[in-house]
This record gives sequence, structure tokens and C-alpha cells, in this order.
Amino acid sequence: MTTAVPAIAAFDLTKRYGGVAVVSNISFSLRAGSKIALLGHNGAGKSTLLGLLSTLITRTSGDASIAGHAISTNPIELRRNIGVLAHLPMVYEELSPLENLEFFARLYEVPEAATRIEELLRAVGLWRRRREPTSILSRGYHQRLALARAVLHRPAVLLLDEPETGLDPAGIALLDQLALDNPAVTVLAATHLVDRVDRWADGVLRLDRGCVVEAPDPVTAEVSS
Amino acid sequence: MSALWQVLVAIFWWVIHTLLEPIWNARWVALPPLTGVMMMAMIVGAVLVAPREIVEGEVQRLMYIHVPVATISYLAFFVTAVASAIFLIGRDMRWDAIARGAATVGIMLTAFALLTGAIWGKPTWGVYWSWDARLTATLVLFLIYSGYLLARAVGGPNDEQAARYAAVVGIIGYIDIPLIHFSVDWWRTLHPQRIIFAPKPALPGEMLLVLLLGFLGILFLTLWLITLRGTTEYLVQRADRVRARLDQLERA
Amino acid sequence: MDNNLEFLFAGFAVFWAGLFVYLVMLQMRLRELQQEIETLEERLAESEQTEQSGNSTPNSSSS
Amino acid sequence: MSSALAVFRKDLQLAWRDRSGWLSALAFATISVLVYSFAFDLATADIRPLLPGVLWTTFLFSGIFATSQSFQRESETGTFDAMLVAPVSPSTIYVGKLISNLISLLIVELALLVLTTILFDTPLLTGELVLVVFVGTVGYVSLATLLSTLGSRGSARAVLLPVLALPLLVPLLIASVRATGAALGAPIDSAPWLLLLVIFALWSTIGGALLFPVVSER
Repeated sequence: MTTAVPAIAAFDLTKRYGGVAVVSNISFSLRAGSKIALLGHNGAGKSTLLGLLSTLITRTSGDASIAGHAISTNPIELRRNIGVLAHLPMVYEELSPLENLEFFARLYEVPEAATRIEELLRAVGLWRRRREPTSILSRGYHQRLALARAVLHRPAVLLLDEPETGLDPAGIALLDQLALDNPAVTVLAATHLVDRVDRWADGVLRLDRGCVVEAPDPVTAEVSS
Repeated sequence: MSALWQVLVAIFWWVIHTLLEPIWNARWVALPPLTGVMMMAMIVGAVLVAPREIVEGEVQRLMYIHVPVATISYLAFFVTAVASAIFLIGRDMRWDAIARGAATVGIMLTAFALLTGAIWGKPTWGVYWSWDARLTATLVLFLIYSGYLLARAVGGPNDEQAARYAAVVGIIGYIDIPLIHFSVDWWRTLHPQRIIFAPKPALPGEMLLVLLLGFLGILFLTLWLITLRGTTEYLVQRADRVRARLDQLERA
Repeated sequence: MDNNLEFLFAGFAVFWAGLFVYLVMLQMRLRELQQEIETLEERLAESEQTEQSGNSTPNSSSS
Repeated sequence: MSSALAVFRKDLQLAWRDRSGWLSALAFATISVLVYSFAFDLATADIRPLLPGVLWTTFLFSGIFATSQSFQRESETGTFDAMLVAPVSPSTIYVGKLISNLISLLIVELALLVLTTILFDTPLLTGELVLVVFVGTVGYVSLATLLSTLGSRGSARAVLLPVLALPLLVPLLIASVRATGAALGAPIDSAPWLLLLVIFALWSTIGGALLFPVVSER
């Protein structure tokens, strides 16, 4: 009987650019379902850590695993379980919100994609304008569309890089509903809105110059059958 | 990775460590004198020992430099391709330094081949450049690996992304060689038949001997240059790493 | 056809001179780099001292 | 493979919606042909020996130019990362992008063939010629798609890509020009140029698919 497999875990994860270790021997483990705020000054390595965990950035040494899949051995299986939100909008400006989600639904092979897409577009308030080219939508709607793309395939883990950027209060409420307050999901979100953190986060992972200075207590003894 | 693949990789590294390591360690001791002796023998051979070619006259003695240099430049690019492949597998930046060093040496060798070929060609065929199949192939290689260096220079000495990209160019460039030779050979050939590698050697004994000296001389020279150049690239990487480390500390 | 000695000398000169210049440049570059690395590593050792004594935050090791 | 089709369909949608990509390649190709016509005085001279060279240099330059544009757009808006984060191997993304680049460039090339047929009143759209153009385009597009991931450092990239790709494409250029010449009825020389083209196309497609994950890493 496997108890408490950490949703996200890192083992001496390191990323070196030339002589500088931007992420240096980082180890932590996060319980499934927990909501962790990733804090730290600019250049502390937050985005690089999120990039390493989402397999977008290749590690220099060490390892990490998400939902039991290691980035070193089966990154494809790992990516099935993560939803990613980064600085760049990561949506196609020339395609409409509907076409954007249809493409990603095919890429992720989402079952009954049409209903899922409609449900999400309605949730983020883009259903009425689903056929217009995304380029004419405001930055906030880009972020909402990106959020919808991140949760489209119902991932167990969400890796969000400053998800609040560009969102108005209604958008932030959506972020809470879809991700931060969603019990079924583990979230690791880098954020600068520190005053909101204690409202949604049940733990903090703080980085300083590539090292962990504060982390939630590691997932207790793993007993696997 | 499948078990078989891991076994192969393990054997590969065992070969590298047990066989090549000692040779690699002895490089500074062995290579310079060997190169010196061989090059001396080559000069004496080319100028004095080898008989004068009746038709082409004295300038034909350039063959003892041109042919070895043109041939061994392929070895330099082979080192680049293999070092690039090892870098892509092990991601160890030292192999990137060796690949880059070998490419630089390879480009220099091809430049010498083209130059001596032109100087040899002028009195013999009346033209500096004759679009001959083999010279053209050498020129194409010169361009490909100049592109390799340009692609590598896009990033800094320790820029892994630029190193990976350049490694791909280094490997593709080498695999392209047979295709280049086929297309260029069918396209045009003026060069005298391969007098050395022709089934029956058209060269008298002494010429062959001196040519062999030339090959050995250029071979050791190339190995020595690749080691020198590789070490330089490695030191550039180390300096860049320490400098980056210093910036980080001073900025903090 | 045998008065092409000047081409022979030209060919040899190009090769040997080019090689010699390249080797000399390479050796100088190598020596210069070795010195530069020594000075850089001394400065690094010093500033790592000041960093250790200065504050206790852990810092990453350099390779 | 379905994800490769997804990438392919999305790219075609993109190419249709944002026509600037391949339209600028078509404009570039057309202008090149006109420039060659003036330069080589193609109006009067017997163009048969020159036409294959004119066609293929135009194809190569406009193809490399269009492929690098399409990739730069994806990497700037972060959509390339969005695909890399999907549970698919980068090679399937490469296959998807390869096919969509191939289709849009084949359209540009066929349009150019029609234009050249009109301009120089020579029957170009023969079966054999279209086959040669297809195989040659597969060859250079697969290499260009692989190399278009070159890191973009300012303007250097727009120049650097052709400088990097063209020497590698020399065998393809020679073979395609000779095969096109043969297709146009030039005196057949013994070399099996189409075979060399097919080998090159296979070589660069397989090499591209295998090496794409390496160049798409960050």
C-alpha cells in the first residue's frame, strides 16, 4: 500500500549556466493536494526551478519527480500530469480561443474535448468571444485563456509562474476557483503578491540565490508495498 | 534506457578510460618531439630525397604537403564529430572544447590544402582554382565547419544551448561528407586520377615513401594542434566560469 | 616547365610560415589564459573568504 | 502520431489565418526570378541550361527564409514551449512542423513554376519535374526546419541560417539542379541524380527527427 507519494519532489536538483549555479542542490517534497507559494527575490531561481520541474529546462545534475514520474527517466509521462503557466502567454494570437483550446486538446488527447472546452471557455468568460482572433483580446483575457489551457487536461499538478499578472479581481477569483482553491490539484506557484499568499497557500518554498531557505516539512515516511 | 544500450555505453566508456586515457595523459610529453622529428623528415624528404617529377617539375613537391593536409583535415573533422556526439551524450563541456578545437584545426588544414593546391595548380594547369571534384569537396567542408564555428560563437564559452546546437551541425556536417563526394564527383572531375590510391601505385617508390613521411608528419602535427587548441578552448571555458562566479559574488 | 621553383617556395613558405605563426599565437594565447585564470582564481578565493566571513548565507560552490 | 497531425493542422490554420509567412516567401521568390531574368538576360538567351539553377537557388533561399520566420514566431510568443510541455516527444512536433512547412513551401514552389512557365514559355509542369521538386523540397525543408531553432541573437540569425544551411545543402543543390535539367530534356548524364536526391531527403528527414529533441532543449 503506497502512502504519501510526494506530488512534487526534488533531489539535489541543480542547473548551472557557466560558473553560476542558478539552482543549486535543491531538495524538497510536497504533499499531494498541497498549495505551495514559491517565493524569493528576482533571480533567486524561481522561474528556472519551475522550468526544470516542467522539463522545459534540462537539469545539470540531480533529479526531480512529479506524481511519481522522474524528469530523468520518463519526462513524457511526467508532462501528462502537469499544467504550466509561464511569463509568456503561450497562446496563438492568430487563432481564436476556441481554436487554441481545440489544438491543445488534440495535443493532450483530452477525452470529449468539445464539452471540456466549452465548460472552460464559459468559466473564464470567453465563450461569447470564442471565435474572435485572440490578438484583439486584452492581456487579461490572454492570461485567462492560458489558465484554461493549463487546466484543460485536468493535470494533477500545476506549475504557475506569477499567475496573477494581468488579471483583474474577477480574473484572480477565477485563478482561485480553477487552481488555488481546487482541492484535487497540487499547486506550486511563484508569486509576488505576498499579502495574498496566506489566503491560498498552506506552505511556502522560499529560494535565495538558488538555494532553499525555507520549505514545507518533507512528506513523512514513504511506505511503499 | 534499454539495458543493451546501457551495456554498450559502459563498454564505450571503458574503452575511453583504459585505452585512450594513458595516450591522452602522455600527450604533452610525446606529441611535440614526435611532430618535430616527423616534420623534419618530411622537409628533408620533400626537398632532397624525392626525385624531380619530369612533367610538373619542382612544384610537384608541394604534393607532399597538399595531399596529407587535405586528407588529414578529414581526421580533424572526424574528431569534431565524435567529440560532439560524446558531448551530446555525456553533456560534459570538455568534449565541446575538444570539438571546437578540432574544428578550428580542421579549418586551418583545409585552408592550407586549398592554398597549396592553388599554388601547385597554377604552373601545372594554368589556373589557381579548377573546380576539381576533390578540391571542391574540401572547400564545401571548409564552409560547413566555418558555419559550425559561427553557430558555436552565437553563445558564450559555457553556453550549453549553443554547444548542443553546434554539436548537431558538427555531426551532420561529417555525415554529409559521402553525399558531398558523390555529388561533387559526378558533377565534375579534373583532378588527375587518384595517383596514390589508384589500384596500381603510379608513384615511384621514393615518392611514396616521402609521401608516407608527409602523412605521419601532418598526422602528429594535427594531433598536437588539436590538443593545444582543445586545451585553449577548455581554459577559455574555465576563465569564463570563474569570471561568472566572481560577478555573482560581487553583485550579491 | 621546370622554372616553377618560385611556386614551390611560395607553397612551402605559405605552409611553414602560416604554421609557425599559428603555433606561436597559440602558445602565447595558452600562456596568457593560464595567467588570467590564476589571477581570477585568486580574486575568487579572496572574495569567497570575505563572503564566508561576511554573512552566513549558504552560497553555491563553483566548479 | 496524432499529435504530429495536431501540430500540422494547427500550422496550416496558422498559415491560412496569418498569410504574411508564406506570402512573403512567395514575394521573395518571385522577385528573385525577375532579378535573375534581368541579370542573365533570360528573355532572349536559351534558358534551358540556366532555368534549373534559377529555380533551385530561389527555392532554397525563400524556403530557408520562410522556415526560420515560422519558427521565430513560435519561440517569441512562447507557443513552442507550450508544445514542448505537452506529453509528446519533440520529434513528433518536428514531424508536424516539417509537414506544414513542406506543404506551404510546395505551394510557393508550384506557384513559381506556373509563373516561370508563363514568363519563359517553357512547359515546366511535367510529372517528372514536379517529382524532382517534391523530393528536393523534402530534403531542404527537413534540414531547414531542424536548423531554424538557431538561437536568435538579434539580426545575426536571419543571415546566419543560410550561411549554415547552404553548405550542408550543396549535394542537394547539385543533384536537384541536374535532375531538374534532365527533367527538362537536357542531355542525360549517367549519374542517378534523383536517387541521390531521395537519399538526401531520407538522410535529412531521419537526422532531423532524431536530432530535433537535442536542439529544442533549453
